Amino acid sequence: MINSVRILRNEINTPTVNSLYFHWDVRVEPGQFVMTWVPGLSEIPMSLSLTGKEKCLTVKKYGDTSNALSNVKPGERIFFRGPYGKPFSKVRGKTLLVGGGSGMASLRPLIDQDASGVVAARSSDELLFKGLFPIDKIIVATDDGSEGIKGNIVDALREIELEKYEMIYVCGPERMIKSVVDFVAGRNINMELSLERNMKCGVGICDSCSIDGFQLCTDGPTFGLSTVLTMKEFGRTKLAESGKRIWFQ
Amino acid sequence: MINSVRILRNEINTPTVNSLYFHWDVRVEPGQFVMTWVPGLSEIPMSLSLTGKEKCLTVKKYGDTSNALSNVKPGERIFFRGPYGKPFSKVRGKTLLVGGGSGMASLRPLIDQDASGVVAARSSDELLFKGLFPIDKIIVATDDGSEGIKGNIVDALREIELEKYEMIYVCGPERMIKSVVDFVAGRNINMELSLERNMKCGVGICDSCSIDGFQLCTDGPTFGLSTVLTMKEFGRTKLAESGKRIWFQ
Amino acid sequence: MSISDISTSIGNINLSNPFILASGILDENGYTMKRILSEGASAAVTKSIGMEERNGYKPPIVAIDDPIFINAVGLPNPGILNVGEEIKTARESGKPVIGSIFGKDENEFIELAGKMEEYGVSAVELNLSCPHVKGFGSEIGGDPNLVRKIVKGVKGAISKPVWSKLSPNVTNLLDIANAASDSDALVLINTVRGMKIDIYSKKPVLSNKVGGLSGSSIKPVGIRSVYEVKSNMDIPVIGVGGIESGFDAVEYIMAGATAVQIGTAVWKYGRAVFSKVTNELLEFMGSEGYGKIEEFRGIALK
Amino acid sequence: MSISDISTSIGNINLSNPFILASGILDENGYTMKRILSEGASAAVTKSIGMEERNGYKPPIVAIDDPIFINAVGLPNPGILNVGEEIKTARESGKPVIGSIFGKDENEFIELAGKMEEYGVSAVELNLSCPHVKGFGSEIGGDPNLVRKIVKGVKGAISKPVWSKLSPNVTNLLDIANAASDSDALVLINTVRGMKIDIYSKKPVLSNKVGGLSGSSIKPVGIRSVYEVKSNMDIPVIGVGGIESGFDAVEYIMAGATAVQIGTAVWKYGRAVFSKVTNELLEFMGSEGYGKIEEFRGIALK
Ligand SMILES: Cc1cc2nc3c(=O)[nH]c(=O)nc-3n(C[C@H](O)[C@H](O)[C@H](O)COP(=O)(O)OP(=O)(O)OC[C@H]3O[C@@H](n4cnc5c(N)ncnc54)[C@H](O)[C@@H]3O)c2cc1C
Ligand SMILES: Cc1cc2nc3c(=O)[nH]c(=O)nc-3n(C[C@H](O)[C@H](O)[C@H](O)COP(=O)(O)OP(=O)(O)OC[C@H]3O[C@@H](n4cnc5c(N)ncnc54)[C@H](O)[C@@H]3O)c2cc1C
Ligand SMILES: Cc1cc2nc3c(=O)[nH]c(=O)nc-3n(C[C@H](O)[C@H](O)[C@H](O)COP(=O)(O)O)c2cc1C
Ligand SMILES: Cc1cc2nc3c(=O)[nH]c(=O)nc-3n(C[C@H](O)[C@H](O)[C@H](O)COP(=O)(O)O)c2cc1C
Ligand code: FES
Ligand code: FES
Repeated sequence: MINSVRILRNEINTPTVNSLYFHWDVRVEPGQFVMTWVPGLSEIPMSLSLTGKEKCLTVKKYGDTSNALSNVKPGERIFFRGPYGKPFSKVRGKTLLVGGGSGMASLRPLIDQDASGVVAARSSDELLFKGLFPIDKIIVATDDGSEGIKGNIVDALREIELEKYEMIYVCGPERMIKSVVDFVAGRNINMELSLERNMKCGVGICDSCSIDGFQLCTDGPTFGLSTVLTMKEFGRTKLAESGKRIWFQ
Repeated sequence: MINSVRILRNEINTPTVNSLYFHWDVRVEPGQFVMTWVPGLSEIPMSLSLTGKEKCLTVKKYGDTSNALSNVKPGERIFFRGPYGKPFSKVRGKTLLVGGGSGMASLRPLIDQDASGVVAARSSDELLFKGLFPIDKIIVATDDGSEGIKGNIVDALREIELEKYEMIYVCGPERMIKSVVDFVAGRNINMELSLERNMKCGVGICDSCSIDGFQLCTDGPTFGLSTVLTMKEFGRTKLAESGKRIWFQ
Repeated sequence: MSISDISTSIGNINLSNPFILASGILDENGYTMKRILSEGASAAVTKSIGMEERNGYKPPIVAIDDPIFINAVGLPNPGILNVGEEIKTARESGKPVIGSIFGKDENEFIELAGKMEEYGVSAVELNLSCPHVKGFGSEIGGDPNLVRKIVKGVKGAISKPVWSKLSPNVTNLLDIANAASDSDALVLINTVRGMKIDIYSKKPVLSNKVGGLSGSSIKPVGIRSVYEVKSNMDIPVIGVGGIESGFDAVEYIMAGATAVQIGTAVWKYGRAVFSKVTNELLEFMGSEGYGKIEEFRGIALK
Repeated sequence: MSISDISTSIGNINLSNPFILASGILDENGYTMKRILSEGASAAVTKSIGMEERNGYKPPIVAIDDPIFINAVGLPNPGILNVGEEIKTARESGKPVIGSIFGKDENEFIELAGKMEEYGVSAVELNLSCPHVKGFGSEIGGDPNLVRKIVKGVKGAISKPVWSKLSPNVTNLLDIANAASDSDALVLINTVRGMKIDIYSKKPVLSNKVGGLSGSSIKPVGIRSVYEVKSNMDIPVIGVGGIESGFDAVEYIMAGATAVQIGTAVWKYGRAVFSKVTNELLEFMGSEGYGKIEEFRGIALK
């Protein structure tokens, strides 16, 4: 079933990211996503960046579809199906949220008094949701050094004692996640990672999002670190839209 | 869905009537029926003659299908779908059960300490379930006078003060019911009648059981006396298997 | 907010709402049709009537496994000469009654249509889905030449509108629709050929073994058929297949349907389905701000 | 009670159970096929592969309204030259991999089949349901002459078994099945043409508008197709369409199927569907006292 709901407000978060707020009376857990249809264009996976009574999609403008979606005006409708996917595990205790690019969208519902954040972006004005953390609980990194640490997300993680967190949640493009996984491999830490791959069906039948025989859309998008460490395809190879195998450089 | 259950025992009630006992864990109310399929032959409506945990079909042998059904042996399966139809209303107080032919089958689940019975048949050995009533609560009538009143069901009803019953339940062939309705018309009594007509679908779409635009299989088979009194087709005309209109003589 | 107008018309036939009782469902007995028309259907199509009286198939005539619904009734009918009284009774409702007919060739269809016109039907619906002896396993409605002949023949013989009801069990629906393009309207679709086997009795459930799948399972086939025809031809289409709600009807109307028919949903909701779907249609039009059906008819074709 | 034997074989291909992964579902990536084979499928059919790399249609590629499931994936595939590695990975499971192919004519099918044979598939499955330009709106599988040519051509060109997968969207399935009778097995059925319109966006949901209906809605069509073919022809048939339980599989087997394929049910039950249906089949055979599948294969045909 396709849900069609009207947008309450459209908030500009960064020059390339908007958030669409709406009411949708369905139980959603942090880490889950919806397949969002922009009629006439395409259908793309979007995490829920709020999971309470008020829901939110936080959209980074990549191509036609995400651009059109980010332009939906209050009172207009968005169309989506879901929620889909395996949510992040809930834990008691201190947590660390590590987000790159639009990755902070799916981590946002996990922000609470026990959570610290690591937010990375190309430059200062693209840092997403950093203002939602208390100033003493956030580390930022920018490629161009315009704010925080000059460097990538791993450079930021080096500054932190990761072992002290009950759980570290990570979300971002596969390349970024790969660098995080390589960085922590062999250490004794609890980590869940939300992966990103092409998605077409969203319901575990088309194989376009698969990684090592797991479907990101149903077995994931969140996976435990130990599972990710067993994946031969992770960070190395995936299938293009056609199904042709391509290698990450 | 077709239920297939194994028969526990097959009881001979009269020379032409057998009862098949079985377990079927579904809630059924007195007056409801199932469409009983005899693979290779046909599918016929059968009332539940027990509606507790143990269920029962009481089958009069008319033609091939009912004959085959009445021959099912313990351990063999019967096939049916349902339960279908509107049950008899429940009342508190004295009740009278009036059954002709196989009609007593659907009335049997209503037999309790408040119930009296009027059972009619051609001759003594065809009187169905009369033994389930205490001897002082049963009136019988036989066409041939071999037991009880010599005459038909209306002859028996003449002997009774019908107004004293909280509800009178009647079941039998349309011709018999018509004579009962004509007999009580205009009097101030509570009566529900379970009608019989050809049935093919059992679920209110094929029109073969209809009477005055009501479907016997979904609006009935039980109807209140006042509704039956409004029916222009009742006791006068019905459609044959083909849909051709025929008149009762 | 003023209430929306849900009336529609197919040629010169005016309907108070778009919901017509489909052929074969509660339309054998004139009293039944009359009751359904009084309870909300805007018109009723009779059971398909042939030349001779037929008993149809022995029960089981339905194989049901919610939401799967398959029937093989076997065209029981009293024969054209015995159906006049039923139509007369149904017409006491004051609403249009459509006479459905089936035959083995052009000549039978013409004779049946003429009789239906005599009985005062508002239109004749040609049921082109009866078995066709040549090319066994398929239906008259799968042969474009036969369809063309039957439609032309009936159109030439009567003055009432002629609707052609087509089968989805064909390789190329557009070929058939084009062959039937002389019709005043096309009715899409009849049932999809299917079967149910009971694994405990190890037998096909229907006495005829093969039957027609109807109800919600075939709505996508019906929508596709209406859309395909309306994308390519300019002819009124009446949508049928799996309509259970006013919203389902909207889907058909957006695909280009002028009106719709309802059959199997009567099994789920009883005769009350007609007031249910009418309320749902009004609800949709109210909340979306539509005043008339024309405002969204065929809108998905653009 | 001893456990029943659920193995079966199609020609020289031995299967540990009758449940094969259908073409187009989780069979693009070799690692995925390998995992599903390790989790209970007895064989896997690859996504249909053509001559050139294709991206398929833009999303939405599925229109879902439980239990309605319609897809228009648009035959995305890496092209035959890029698929060898995936098949190699899948074959590491030790179970049979079947190569599905689609082409625009006989010559393409022959070339594709030859490549598949090189890659070591256990059989080649001809997907005859791709769009056919002549007679628009219909499929290659609707043209008996084309079907005959393709099947004969491929049979003459390779030594591995050839399975022909037929479309139910035809006027007369038996004509097509007869045209494909040189095949080592028939696979029945592919999806049924359908469409879904979203009434709030007023548009067909699928980017390709028309798609293929699959899942429980089409099981009656699949059963009917298998029964119809097995009543008339002596050829192994693999049943597919709406199988969600071991009991559904029994229905196909009683209609005459040698094995079955499962597609859409993966959506409802995930990859675990294969162990689920296997357990259900064993449960049925145990409770009904069957030791082997042959004891009830085709029993409903009698
Ligand atoms: C489970 C899941 C959850 C997601 N949640 C969100 C979310 O909450 N917010 C959000 O903004 N995005 C999210 N994404 C990513 C989002 O789906 C894509 O950004 C979207 O598909 C882009 O579609 P498009 O048609 O606009 O761009 P396209 O036309 O597909 O792409 C335009 C350009 O951007 C590049 N591009 C596309 N997507 C990405 C990406 N993810 N990372 C880097 N480059 C990219 C393409 O390679 C191309 O060069 C999620 C993805 C997944 C798998
Ligand atoms: C709602 C409902 C509940 C029913 N419950 C029961 C029940 O619990 N027990 C039961 O035995 N029957 C019951 N019947 C009647 C039963 O359905 C028929 O007896 C049955 O259809 C006969 O089928 P057949 O194929 O054996 O006989 P057929 O071959 O149809 O008929 C053989 C001969 O018997 C005659 N005949 C058939 N049915 C009747 C009848 N009901 N009355 C008089 N003559 C008849 C026929 O006209 C024919 O001459 C019920 C009917 C209805 C509508
Ligand atoms: C029990 C039954 C009997 C039918 N009989 C006829 C018929 O006689 N003539 C006809 O044209 N269509 C007949 N149909 C087909 C319906 O009119 C309709 O086209 C089909 O069922 C799809 O609509 P639905 O899903 O609303 O039922 C019959 C359908 C059913 C279920
Ligand atoms: C998403 C999807 C993609 C499919 N792709 C193909 C395909 O590439 N080749 C093919 O022969 N069949 C394809 N099919 C059809 C299936 O193999 C199968 O015949 C059909 O779905 C019916 O089986 P089911 O109900 O178990 O899914 C596809 C089906 C689905 C749902
Ligand atoms: S998106 Fe299709 S399997 Fe995950
Ligand atoms: S038996 Fe079909 S309507 Fe009652």
